[in-house]
Amino acid sequence: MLSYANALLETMDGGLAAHPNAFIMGQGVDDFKGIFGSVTDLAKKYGSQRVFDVPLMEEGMTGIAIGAALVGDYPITTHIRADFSFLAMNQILNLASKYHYMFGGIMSCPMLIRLVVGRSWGQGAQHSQSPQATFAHYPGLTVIMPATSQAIVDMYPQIINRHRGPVISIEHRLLYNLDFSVSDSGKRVPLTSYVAREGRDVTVVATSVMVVEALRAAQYVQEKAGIEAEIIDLNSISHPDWDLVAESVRKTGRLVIADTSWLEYGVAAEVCRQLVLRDPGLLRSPPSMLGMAPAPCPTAKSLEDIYYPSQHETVDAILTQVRGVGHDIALPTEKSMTEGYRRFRGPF
Amino acid sequence: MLSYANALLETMDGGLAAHPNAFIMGQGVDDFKGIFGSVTDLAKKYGSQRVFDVPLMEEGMTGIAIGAALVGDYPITTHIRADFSFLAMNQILNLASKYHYMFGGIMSCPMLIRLVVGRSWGQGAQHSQSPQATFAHYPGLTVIMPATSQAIVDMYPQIINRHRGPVISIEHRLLYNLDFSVSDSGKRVPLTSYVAREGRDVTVVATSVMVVEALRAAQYVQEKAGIEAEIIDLNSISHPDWDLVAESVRKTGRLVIADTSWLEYGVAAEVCRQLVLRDPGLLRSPPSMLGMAPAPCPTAKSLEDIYYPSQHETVDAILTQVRGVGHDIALPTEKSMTEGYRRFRGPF
Amino acid sequence: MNDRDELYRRLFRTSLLIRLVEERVIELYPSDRIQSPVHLSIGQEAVAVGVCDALRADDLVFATYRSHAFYVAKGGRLDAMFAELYGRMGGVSKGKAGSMHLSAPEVGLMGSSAVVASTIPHAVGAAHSFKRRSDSRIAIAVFGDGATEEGVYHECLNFAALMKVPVLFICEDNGLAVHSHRPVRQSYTLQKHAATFGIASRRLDEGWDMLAVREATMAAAAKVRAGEPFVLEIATSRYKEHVGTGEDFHFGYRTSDDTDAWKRRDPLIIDQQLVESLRPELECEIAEAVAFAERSPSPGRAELLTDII
Amino acid sequence: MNDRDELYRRLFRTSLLIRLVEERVIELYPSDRIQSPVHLSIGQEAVAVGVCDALRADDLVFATYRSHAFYVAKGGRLDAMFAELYGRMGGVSKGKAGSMHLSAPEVGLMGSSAVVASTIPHAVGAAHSFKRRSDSRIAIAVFGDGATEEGVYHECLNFAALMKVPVLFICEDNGLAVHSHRPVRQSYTLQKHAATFGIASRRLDEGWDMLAVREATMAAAAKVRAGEPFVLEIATSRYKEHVGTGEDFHFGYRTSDDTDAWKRRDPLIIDQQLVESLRPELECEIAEAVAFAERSPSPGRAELLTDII
Ligand SMILES: Cc1ncc(C[n+]2csc(CCOP(=O)(O)OP(=O)(O)O)c2C)c(N)n1
Ligand SMILES: Cc1ncc(C[n+]2csc(CCOP(=O)(O)OP(=O)(O)O)c2C)c(N)n1
Ligand SMILES: [Mg+2]
Ligand SMILES: [Mg+2]
Repeated sequence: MLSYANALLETMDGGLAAHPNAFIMGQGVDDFKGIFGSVTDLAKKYGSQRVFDVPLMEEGMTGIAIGAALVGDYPITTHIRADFSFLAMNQILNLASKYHYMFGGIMSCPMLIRLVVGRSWGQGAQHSQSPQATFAHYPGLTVIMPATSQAIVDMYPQIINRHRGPVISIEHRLLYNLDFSVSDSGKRVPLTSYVAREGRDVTVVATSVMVVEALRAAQYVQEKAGIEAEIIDLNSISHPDWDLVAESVRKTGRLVIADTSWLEYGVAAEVCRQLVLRDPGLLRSPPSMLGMAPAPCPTAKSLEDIYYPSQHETVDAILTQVRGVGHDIALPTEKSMTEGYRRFRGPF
Repeated sequence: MLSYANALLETMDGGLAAHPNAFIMGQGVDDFKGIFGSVTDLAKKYGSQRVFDVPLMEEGMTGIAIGAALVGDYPITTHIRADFSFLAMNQILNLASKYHYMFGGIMSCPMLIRLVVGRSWGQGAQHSQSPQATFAHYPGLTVIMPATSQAIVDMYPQIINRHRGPVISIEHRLLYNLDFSVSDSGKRVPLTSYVAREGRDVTVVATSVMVVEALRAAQYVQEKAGIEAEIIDLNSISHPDWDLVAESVRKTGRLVIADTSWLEYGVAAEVCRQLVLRDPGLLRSPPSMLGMAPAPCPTAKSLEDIYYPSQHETVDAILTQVRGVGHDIALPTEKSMTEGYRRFRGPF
Repeated sequence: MNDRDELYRRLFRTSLLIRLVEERVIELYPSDRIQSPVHLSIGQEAVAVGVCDALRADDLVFATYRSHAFYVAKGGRLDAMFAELYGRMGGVSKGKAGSMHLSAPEVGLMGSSAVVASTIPHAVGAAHSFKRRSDSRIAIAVFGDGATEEGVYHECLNFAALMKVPVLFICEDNGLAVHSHRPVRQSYTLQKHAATFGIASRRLDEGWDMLAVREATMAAAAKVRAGEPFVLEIATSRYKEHVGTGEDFHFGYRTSDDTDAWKRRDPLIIDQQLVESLRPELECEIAEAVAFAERSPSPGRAELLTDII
Repeated sequence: MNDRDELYRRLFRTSLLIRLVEERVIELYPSDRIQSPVHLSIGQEAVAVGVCDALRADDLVFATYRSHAFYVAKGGRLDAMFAELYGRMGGVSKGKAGSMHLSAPEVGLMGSSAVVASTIPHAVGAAHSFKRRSDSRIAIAVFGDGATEEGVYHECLNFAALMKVPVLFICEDNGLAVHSHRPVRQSYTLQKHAATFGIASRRLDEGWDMLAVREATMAAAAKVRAGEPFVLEIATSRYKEHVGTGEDFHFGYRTSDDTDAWKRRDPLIIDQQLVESLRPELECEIAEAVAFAERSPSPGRAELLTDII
């Protein structure tokens, strides 16, 4: 078993060890909290040339990373909340994502930008955003959302070793403390989507922490109703395996989409586009969609709990797809997904 | 007939005249080019307190606008290319869009942010982006794309007079020099979508300059093939009239989506989501989608011409929807949509 | 009691109120009734109190996530604050804001943002509007030392100087941004930096001294009201961890020496007699506010989608 | 011919080449063979030439949309440039870049961006890498006076000073940002501003003088190579409109007086004898480059979706 935070720490360590030109910069990367444990003590191990704190300067830091990448270094930058990357949007969207194409292939910016999505314990409107759709709209970026330690162990070394373009990795704070089994098979999943659980009754396309939620829900509906949900971890937001998704939906005819952001102009929208592009007949009925409520994130616990899809709702969505509205299967008692992470109270 | 630029000038003038607290700031708003003619001479008319140039400071300027709005002023800011608004993304997404909700309704930021989308004559990767989907993903923003002078005349006074939140208006540079007939009926179209042309055979959902393109194409297919295309000007990207879209598709069973940005995670995706949410059976076959090719915008004319959907392709999309692939109706000879704007060579 | 004594007592009372409020927050925190990150100002109270007392009641303050002190000092209602921290309907913002986003527009606290440096331009914009409307109010941007590293600070100083905006920039210099000390983050000093924009400034090292803060602010505010921006940097000391209610000396990034030196001059620690004479009344106020919060209902589903646009 | 004469001749030759190249662009423009915005450096050539001549060939320059001059001065191929302006396969970037995004990594021009100030941090980042790798190269950020208003400039100076990054900041001060004069945009002077970060700087008013620019750059580059950032501000004059190939004096935002004074000192105007002696050879070079561009095929559909990631 390997926690998500430790998977990050291992791959960060491995990246620095394997690549003399790799370095990590971000606010607080050399402090005792070590970006929630994902880079702890690496500054001591590799020195302040390789792992260093920076002033508050998101736009500048990202540009500095691009400059380093242009001369052959491999920069890794961190934002303890994805929301802060909006200060670096110009460098990410106008520069990093464009450089390779705009210069006809003679420039490259291989780099990894790590964003942590906040959730629960009153993160509020400015510490809770999950901007995968925003980034994935822009060609030139590779956007991933590792949902498990395995995804990190599989992808990060490959990204640092071989990927030639800028990668935005959106990590979820609630995953950091979870343990996952990891197979050391050395297999390298490409940066795309995969089936996290097989099933024949309904397809659940999920991202990030919602994959974990969907797996819990799948277990529940299997036990209570013998329903077999197939769960696809989208994993890559910019380059998912849409055929995999379409095949699954062709098989099940039913769809639940569970994402960490807003549904409007979000991942759910692109999933629908890809399906109707292939065949509008794939779906037997309207899909169910789970995401943040269409509002900024409220701080109050009572609102936060209904702002995010609960385990209750995830289960209900699956049941409703398979058995129809008004199914009479009992829902799980734990109402809020955050109950599953009851212990999350910081550190922030 | 009123040109788009003059419609802007009229409504900017009207806004300043009606509201002593309204003001316009942006780089070059007081110069002789006057943001492509949309604010020309207003600095002279209203003085430098009301219409003023600012240094290069997109983030700062947007924050200053928010501060002014918080104390009851009505700020209008300009970006001569939408791409530059990425430098202000933090203030737009983290602050302006959140303030009303985050403070439980006791703060408001009524303000208008005008972005001009560049296209053709080698604007290249950094002067050509059209970020409607990016903004519309974030609750709290109202995002519009006026496609005609009428849309401006109808919406801008209403926004400046009555709208209590931040509005992002995405104007298209290629529209500025076009003339449109405008009815002075005093009717106030709400900030939503409307039918730009009625038809029974196929629905075209379009945004901005693509509405104009779709209207040209509709005329062509009517003349050559007797096909009646219904064209819906989405107009509001954040709050479209999805029922209007769904009803039209229910009637025609066929759909073309024509947007000014990338299709991936873009307007086309949200249109599909809204349709399948209502009824996956609405569509008889996969829709056709027109948008920017999935790459940064190339500068070379030969590539730019195929990067954007041409009139040729718009017509073909409509014909293919109605008559199927391999229809034998001749396509228009003008291949590139930009041929229609052959004279556009700046000013930039 | 002479004027000076009375003034001192007033400032002391508000400072103590802030400290007791935050100590109450610390006590409450383990009960999970305040379910959100809290950034305490314990040690920094004198800045908020001295600054706000020097302002006109209708001057506007724009603050940060570390905003309890400014909220109280500016005169925000205590019950609405606790209810807000509790995430309840009786809160300033019906619980939607929480600790990081206190505001009290009725007394001139125009919002607090959890994004560092992000309200600085708001103060500039509000002040610029005042000037345009010949309104004699001024606006105050409150921010930490770390905030001055963000590019927007540079943009704001330039604009404020160019347009002669009546804005007062108040930097609460606690020497830390999370766990990073100022020298590893800044190659400049605030005063010389401000001077390059032609902006007058002052640094006050005695940030524990409410009267000194008040006087420095009065002098600065007078200049600002006369039509010039001003940068006032006030040294201060954060006793607690960056976020949360604990201490953090055992983590090794700083020692208690820094804060100990400060504590030896902290009136709220030194003047125990005054503390004890005021405490009962203030604790009573706080108890009422907490009781209000406890009674206040949580926002329900109807609130989830209201006030978005 | 002594060394100094030879040097002068070399610099003059490159300056003239740039001017003739851009004059050729002006001639070609009405034919619509160059279908993109062009930002000419006519009047500003001495800056690019003096700076680049002072650098080591392997030092890296990061530039702006106004990049023809630096492209040529750094030694970029003329044929690849014209083909790029034409949007042809023979262009540096197969026509995908165009005039606003010239680059020539093989001679150290590491890109040009149409977003003001956006390549400044790239130079800082590259230089920082050099330092980390004990590589003796330096990086040069080239930008206009307007670019210094963007917050990122402040962030970059702070970082460069803190980390002692071997980066040379070159500000081409033509006094204008589009049609806005510097005093309405800036409340600071670059040198005092740089000094607040502890960064050494110099302003050179004689930006028409290639030799002076070269010497100033050599001195600055030596300091940078020794391990310190440096800001070198060079006054210059933009003869043509901001974007496009015409003049713009009739629009009233400036008069020809400013440029006339400059032209009276412009070696490319004064030293007609040298111009005429060099012109035939240079025009021949240019003609060949243009011919290359004319012959070069346009990129086809296969290019549309290549090189995205
Ligand atoms: C733009 C941005 N970047 C990073 C953070 C994370 N962060 C929160 S507080 C903080 C330190 C700010 O230091 P300072 O401005 O001195 O304020 P203090 O907390 O010391 O009062 C940082 C880096 C943030 N909230 N916003
Ligand atoms: C971030 C950004 N904002 C605005 C613009 C529009 N713009 C293009 S050039 C320019 C002026 C830049 O002036 P300066 O830096 O002095 O360079 P110069 O053109 O004088 O060489 C402006 C405002 C832009 N390209 N990028
Ligand atoms: Mg601090
Ligand atoms: Mg300039």
